[in-house]
Amino acid sequence: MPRALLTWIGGRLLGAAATVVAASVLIYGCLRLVPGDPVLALTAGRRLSPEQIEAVRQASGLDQSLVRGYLDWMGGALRLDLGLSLHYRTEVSSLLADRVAVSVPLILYSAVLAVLLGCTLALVSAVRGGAVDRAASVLAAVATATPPFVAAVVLLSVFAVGLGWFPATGAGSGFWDRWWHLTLPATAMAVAAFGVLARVGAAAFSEELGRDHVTVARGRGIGGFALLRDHVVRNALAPLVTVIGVLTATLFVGTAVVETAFGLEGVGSLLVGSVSRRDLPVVQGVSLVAVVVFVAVNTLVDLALPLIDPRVRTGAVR
Amino acid sequence: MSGGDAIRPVLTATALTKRFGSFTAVEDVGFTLMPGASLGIVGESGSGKTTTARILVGLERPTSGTVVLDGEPAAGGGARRRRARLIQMIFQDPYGSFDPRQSVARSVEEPLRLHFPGPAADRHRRVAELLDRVGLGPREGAALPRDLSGGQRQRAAIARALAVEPRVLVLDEAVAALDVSVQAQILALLEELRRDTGTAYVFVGHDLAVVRHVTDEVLVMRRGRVVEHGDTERVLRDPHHPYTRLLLDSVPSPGWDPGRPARDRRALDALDTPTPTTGHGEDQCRSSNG
Amino acid sequence: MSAAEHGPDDVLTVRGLRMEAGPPGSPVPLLDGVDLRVGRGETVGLVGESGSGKSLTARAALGLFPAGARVSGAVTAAGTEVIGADRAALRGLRRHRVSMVFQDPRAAVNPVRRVGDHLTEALRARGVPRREARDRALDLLERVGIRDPRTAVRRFPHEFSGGMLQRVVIAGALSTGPDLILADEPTTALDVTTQAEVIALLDSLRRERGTGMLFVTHDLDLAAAICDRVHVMYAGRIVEETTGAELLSAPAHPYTRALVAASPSLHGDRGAPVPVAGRPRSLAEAPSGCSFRDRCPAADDACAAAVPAVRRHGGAAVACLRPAAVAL
Amino acid sequence: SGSADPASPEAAAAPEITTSVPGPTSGVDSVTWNLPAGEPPSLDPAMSSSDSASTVVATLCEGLFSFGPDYTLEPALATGYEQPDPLTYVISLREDAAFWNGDPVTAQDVVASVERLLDPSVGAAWIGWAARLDGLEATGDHEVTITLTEPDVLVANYFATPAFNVVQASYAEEAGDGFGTARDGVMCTGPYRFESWEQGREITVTRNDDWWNTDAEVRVERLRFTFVTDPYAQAAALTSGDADGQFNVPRAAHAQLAEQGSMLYGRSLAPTFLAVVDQEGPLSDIATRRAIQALIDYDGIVESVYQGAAEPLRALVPPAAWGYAEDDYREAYEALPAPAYDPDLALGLLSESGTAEETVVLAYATFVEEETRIATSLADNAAEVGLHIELMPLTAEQFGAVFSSPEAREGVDLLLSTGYLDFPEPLTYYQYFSTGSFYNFAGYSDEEYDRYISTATAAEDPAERAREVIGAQAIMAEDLITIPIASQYVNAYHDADLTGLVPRQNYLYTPWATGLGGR
Amino acid sequence: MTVDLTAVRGRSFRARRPWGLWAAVAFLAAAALAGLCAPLVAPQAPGATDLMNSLAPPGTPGHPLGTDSTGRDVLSRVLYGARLSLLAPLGVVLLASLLGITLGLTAARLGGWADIVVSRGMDVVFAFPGLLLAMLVVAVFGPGVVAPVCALAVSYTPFIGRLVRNAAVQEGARPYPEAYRVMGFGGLWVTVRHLLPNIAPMLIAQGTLSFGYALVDLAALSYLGLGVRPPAADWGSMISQSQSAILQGAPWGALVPGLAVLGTVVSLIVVGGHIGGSIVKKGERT
Ligand SMILES: Nc1ncnc2c1ncn2[C@@H]1O[C@H](COP(=O)(O)OP(=O)(O)OP(=O)(O)O)[C@@H](O)[C@H]1O
Ligand SMILES: Nc1ncnc2c1ncn2[C@@H]1O[C@H](COP(=O)(O)OP(=O)(O)OP(=O)(O)O)[C@@H](O)[C@H]1O
Ligand SMILES: [Mg+2]
Ligand SMILES: [Mg+2]
Repeated sequence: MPRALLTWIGGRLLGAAATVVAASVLIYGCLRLVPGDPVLALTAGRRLSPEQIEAVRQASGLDQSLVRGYLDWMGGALRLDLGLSLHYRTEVSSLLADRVAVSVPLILYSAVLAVLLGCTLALVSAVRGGAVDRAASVLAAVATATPPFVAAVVLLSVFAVGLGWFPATGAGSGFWDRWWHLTLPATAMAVAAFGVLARVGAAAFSEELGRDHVTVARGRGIGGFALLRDHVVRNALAPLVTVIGVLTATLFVGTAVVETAFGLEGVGSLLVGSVSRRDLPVVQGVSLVAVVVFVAVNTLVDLALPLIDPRVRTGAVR
Repeated sequence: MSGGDAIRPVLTATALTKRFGSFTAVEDVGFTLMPGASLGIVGESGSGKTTTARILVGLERPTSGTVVLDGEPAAGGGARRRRARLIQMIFQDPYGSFDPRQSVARSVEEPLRLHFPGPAADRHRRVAELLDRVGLGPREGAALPRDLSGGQRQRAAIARALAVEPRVLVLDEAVAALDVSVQAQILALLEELRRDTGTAYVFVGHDLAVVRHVTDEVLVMRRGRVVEHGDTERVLRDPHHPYTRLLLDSVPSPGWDPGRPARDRRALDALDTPTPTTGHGEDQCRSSNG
Repeated sequence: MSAAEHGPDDVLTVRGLRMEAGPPGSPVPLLDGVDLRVGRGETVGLVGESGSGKSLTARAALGLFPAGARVSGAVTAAGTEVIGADRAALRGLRRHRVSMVFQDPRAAVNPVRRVGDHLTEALRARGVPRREARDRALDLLERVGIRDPRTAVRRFPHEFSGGMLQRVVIAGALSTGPDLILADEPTTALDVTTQAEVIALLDSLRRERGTGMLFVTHDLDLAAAICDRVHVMYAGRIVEETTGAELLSAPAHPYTRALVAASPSLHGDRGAPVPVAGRPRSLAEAPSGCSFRDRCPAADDACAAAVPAVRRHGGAAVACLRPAAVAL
Repeated sequence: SGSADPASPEAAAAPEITTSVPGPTSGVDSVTWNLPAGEPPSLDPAMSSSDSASTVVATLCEGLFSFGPDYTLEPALATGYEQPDPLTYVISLREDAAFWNGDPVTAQDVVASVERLLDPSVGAAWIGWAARLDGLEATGDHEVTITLTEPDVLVANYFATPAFNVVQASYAEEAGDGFGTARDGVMCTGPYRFESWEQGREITVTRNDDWWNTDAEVRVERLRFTFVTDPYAQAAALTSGDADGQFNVPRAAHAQLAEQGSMLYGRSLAPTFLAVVDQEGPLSDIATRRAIQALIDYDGIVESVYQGAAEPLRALVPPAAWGYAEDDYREAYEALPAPAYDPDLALGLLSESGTAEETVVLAYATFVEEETRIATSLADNAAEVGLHIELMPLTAEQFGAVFSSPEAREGVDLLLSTGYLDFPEPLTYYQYFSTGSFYNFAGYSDEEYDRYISTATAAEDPAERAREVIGAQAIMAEDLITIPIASQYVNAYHDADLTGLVPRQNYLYTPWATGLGGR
Repeated sequence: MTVDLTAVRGRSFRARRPWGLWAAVAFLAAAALAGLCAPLVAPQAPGATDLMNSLAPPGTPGHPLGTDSTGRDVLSRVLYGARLSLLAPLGVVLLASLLGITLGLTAARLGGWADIVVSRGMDVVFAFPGLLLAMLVVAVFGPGVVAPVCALAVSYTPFIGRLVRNAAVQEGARPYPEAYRVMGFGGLWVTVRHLLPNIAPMLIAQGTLSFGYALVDLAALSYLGLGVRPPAADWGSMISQSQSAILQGAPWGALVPGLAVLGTVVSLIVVGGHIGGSIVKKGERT
């Protein structure tokens, strides 16, 4: 591997780490922003004795300086110890671990749906053009504009209650059962991402279709599938992958809405519940995980870009 | 040179060197330009022509070396306005050098407002004059740059540069993007302006034929250095440096042998690199700009 | 115009090519009655200023028409009638008989694929096995003067200089062993010295293989130097066909003459370039009758009547009522 | 505006109260029961003050006694108690009871369990009864003695609540903080044993075949508790059969569910009412309080908000909570004026009031849809007669804080809430409003009222107690420190294949699932 | 969520006769007008309850679009709801634009370290999806509108900031800013007088899209009960309040505000796409 490439990869990784650290400072700092005594926010609604309040204060590091408290929290986070949930009184990390098992398949499933359907629609609309393109762009715009909770209500009414094809709630167990259970929530979550991808994809594909090298390839007798695969899709991959990276954020927070609507106990509904319960250790833990996941995905995308577009490697692009 | 009544050079460049990181784009370039004179800079792509031009107008700060304008050194920052009054530039891409949102007349007016504050009516009169001078009417003046042809845009760019009545005009590939018939129009206009206003030109280009027609003196650059400097007719008729000869041989003409420049070039490259077994030549492996 | 000399040896004949774009209600004419031919082993130039329709004509030989364009006339490339040909026939033509080299090599090569893929792609498309295609690619790179082809095939386009990349493109064009090469300004983006090398390469290949070449350029000196015959185009029409030797020395059409006069010369004793009034036109903007008449000093009412017919004038065929009548 | 026309043609027919259902005839492998309040934070009985936790814990753990259908104490881990004097309770324990792991239940376990609950660091909500506790000790292998400092007739009721749930002392100690969590679960004696808790997904309990109560035939082999909280998702889950049943079905789904399974109703011990939180501010004038009562759209609330599954209230304690001296209570209740929506009356009252110009801040919980609607309607009705009621919507946690911290009550004048009685003893509720009581947020203090309450607290004789309570109730109705609105029915749904459930308030403390089975 | 406009521009909705565009503009104008003139056009007061007339179907006299579960007039509420539903996202976009333009131009103009610091800072904020940041803020400050609007504005800032930075760098690389410098003008002057106006259309297009995304994000927050507090109402909270009535066969309470959200966001996408598209069109003519 060339030295420049290694330096570049190192730079990206370092940047990602710096981003996560800065984000964690923000997340931790939030607790200290609570108006009034933060411990009141932590104990709100719980009938606690002064001793208990003192215990909470200590457990949350509120008796320490901001820096000390942050270092303890972050140190714990590095050992996968994110503190205790005030509501569940169990470790945040074990709460998360259980819920990740619901949310991760959900996110992956809906990502696959959004990417496959979105890119297919984009390709069809770019290749066909004309009325097909116009219809597709209307569909894509409507999909982009459909909030996940609206999609959830519609899907529930039609497919779970009306037709009874899919279960309304629960995450299922076993591969197929889970797949079957997660279909509606994944679809509800995928709608907006699908719309965005269809729009961005159509733009990227049609831009590539209009490039000279595509004409040249046509002029050399390359056509049909091979042309699309080698000269259009392959080239549009870089912008698409970048957008997909950004969309993971949408999907991640989409779980908050969709899991609530479908009665799934995943990371998203844990976050929503903890926000309204002001269970700050959990909120901080989920936020940190969300940020780490998002940064990780986008760093992976960044690292994958040189494989997709060799020009990135020498810094000729970007 | 600076003595008494003798005409002093309007522009003197001394030992200009510009490095980008470890890469030397321009090295030890120097020349003087007398009022109303025309100097050509030629060379292959990447030889440092544009960089030199940008140093002259102050868009690039030289790593070392000085530019003296009308007897005074052109320092950076603070002297920007004085420098602007003395030296102006025409870019290769006439469209890109206009704010696409402004009418051509407004673009020409803008430097007038900066350098000659005064009543608006005077300014408008002057704009009309300038446009007329380069062969543009009020209709073209009111148009946006995108509604004009390439030639018209380049005329407008010249009008704008002339607005501040500079002593020196730097033209970087100013006619390279134009069709031959239009190119001839612009060249004729430039020649006429030089006669009438006594503006001195630094004409950067790679087309030797054009340079031959518009300059009195020429610098031949290769890899950032001046390899030959002299009277244009002399250089083109009787090149001293093998590189200049290579350039001349590369220009097609009846009975032309395209194979010869290739052979000459290999010979020249071999001269530069005493040990020719360094893998692939620098022409095969591009540097970072792309 | 050169229809009379049209022989069975021709690799390309274009007759009465008309092209129109835009909605049927308000058509935009692009080309009008273009005639030209390229014989086996012959280099034919197509010169003119921008927008005159040179690229449209060259691409028509491959059946690459602008989307939505209406085309009429006859284009026969390497024995195949292109207009109205079905996909399979066109594909066969493109894969086996005709290749194209474009102005900007950087735009013509897919930037994200390896150079080797570009070279083998056309071969693979016509069913050549992978190994064989690769060997052929190495061979071709060697031929176009790229040192160390084995490393070169694994490199990406951006790792090559413009000149080297144009060599790669030429190698790609040659990979199928075509009868006809359409070179659309293959050297405009290159330095003069590199231009010479690329021209030398194309010329030697043409000579070895007897390939016909349609060479599109706006550099009159270049066309005159390397072409057997030259077609001059203005506003979507061919206005003059002449020999390379006579292009500069005895231009017949006023437009050709104007072009020659406007081109600054390096070697000759021609004076300063003489400007031509107005600016180049596309066919859609051109006046009725002779499209050059609004810029032509010799034009009169007769020129407006109709598009001038082609007539012989010395060794040239000219579409002008009074060829060589005016001194410029 | 409110409903001027009391008998709207579209008024929903009042649902029928379920008093008895056919018994089950067959066993069922598994029943999925949804917990609409979401996943319980813990299964520790000490923490079981939330609906979700109680519903599950009630199937797992038992106290000394249990409530019968009419809230009489029935033996559970205790066989009975004696009261040698009003200050002493001697409880004899069952000898054949064992924890799920086979260890016998000892008096030490009982004492340890109760003491654990009283430990402030555990933070149990069940410490109210112990205000007059003097001593608690094991006085034999199967005997526990409790002594009080002053007589308190209410204490015995608590024997059947989670306050006296028994967990294995050694297990609880070993588990420490983990007790009740998904990892360690609990160790109790009830009809079901804790099997697994997949956090975020479900809690599974299986039948305890060694339960001491061999009379009861437990038909359902396994209960799976799910945690769907979104009302729409709950309805979808119940309709589609993903869940077999739940308590507290979202009201919007009642009509639809009644058609496909059993939608059951029971009268509850729960009043929904307005409590004056600040006696000094805009509500200091009794006329304003009475005006507010006249602005409550009682009919609209019962018929539209609760869809008929509720009854309007004249007093704070609903009729279902008259656990004794029922006739006396009824007579007194019926003597109270029937409140009704009367904007003209309100207008008149406000014109007399000295505080009518001031803004009344009404706090309510947004997570109870019905209460949001009641608050919204009240504020609008008030606006029409020129009284400004400012709504202060609270999240679950903020709402909880109102009950525990004075800071959270800052600025609140009026609180809309639904409380419930753990057992049918009206005194419990009225006690809260005596001088100095924890829940007496307004700082209400009336000598006569306090006298009634303290006499009642010591009154062994039900008739005597009822007389005192009725006295307090009358004062309360006059002073309107709380403004009663309605008592909604307890409701439950299960699908058509099941039977055996009579919904009662006490599902939270009694092993409600033991009656359930196949039709 | 937001996606860089640069990837989307230049396509879609460029039919020869832009019916779609006009329909979208008309819809947005109508929505804005509805918010402005709600008191004049609404048949009822938005908060007027009537429990005995709840869930009245559309077409009921006095309630053209029916009533919700508290008997409030759906039409009036949607009209009044337009105020908060449109103002809050507008606040987000304006705030984000202010921050984004300032930061983006600073980074582009100063370059070097300033550029690196600003860009990395924006990367950090970028790592917080808008809704997450909003929820974090709600967890700290409690539900409401102001805090989430600020949080969303901050989380949208990198999108605008990066766009401005890249556009300014790109635009700055064209010859005309240099031409102005050669004419003797200062960098700040060129930035403000020439660069900013030239990237404005792109900014407006991105702002339009961000407006739509902010609308959806805020609606989601209201839906989760973490946003607007009653009795104030926006379309999102109306949907969530009326969602369960769907079970009672009364979908209009959720449907009408749902369509209002959908229509507004689709219209914004159409308009934004058009503005973005015309930027490219203009460029194509060079
Ligand atoms: N800002 C810069 N940073 C790094 N390298 C630069 C920069 N500007 C120019 N160069 C390099 O300096 C060298 C000279 O560039 P310059 O533009 O002056 O050449 P030129 O003679 O004008 O070529 P052309 O004929 O292609 O315009 C080139 O190799 C170029 O890559
Ligand atoms: N797809 C198309 N649709 C409509 N008009 C077109 C299309 N392609 C080309 N044209 C027009 O046809 C005319 C001829 O174009 P062409 O590309 O053949 O010119 P050219 O002679 O190759 O010019 P250049 O020297 O600039 O390459 C131009 O005016 C151009 O605008
Ligand atoms: Mg240059
Ligand atoms: Mg062309």
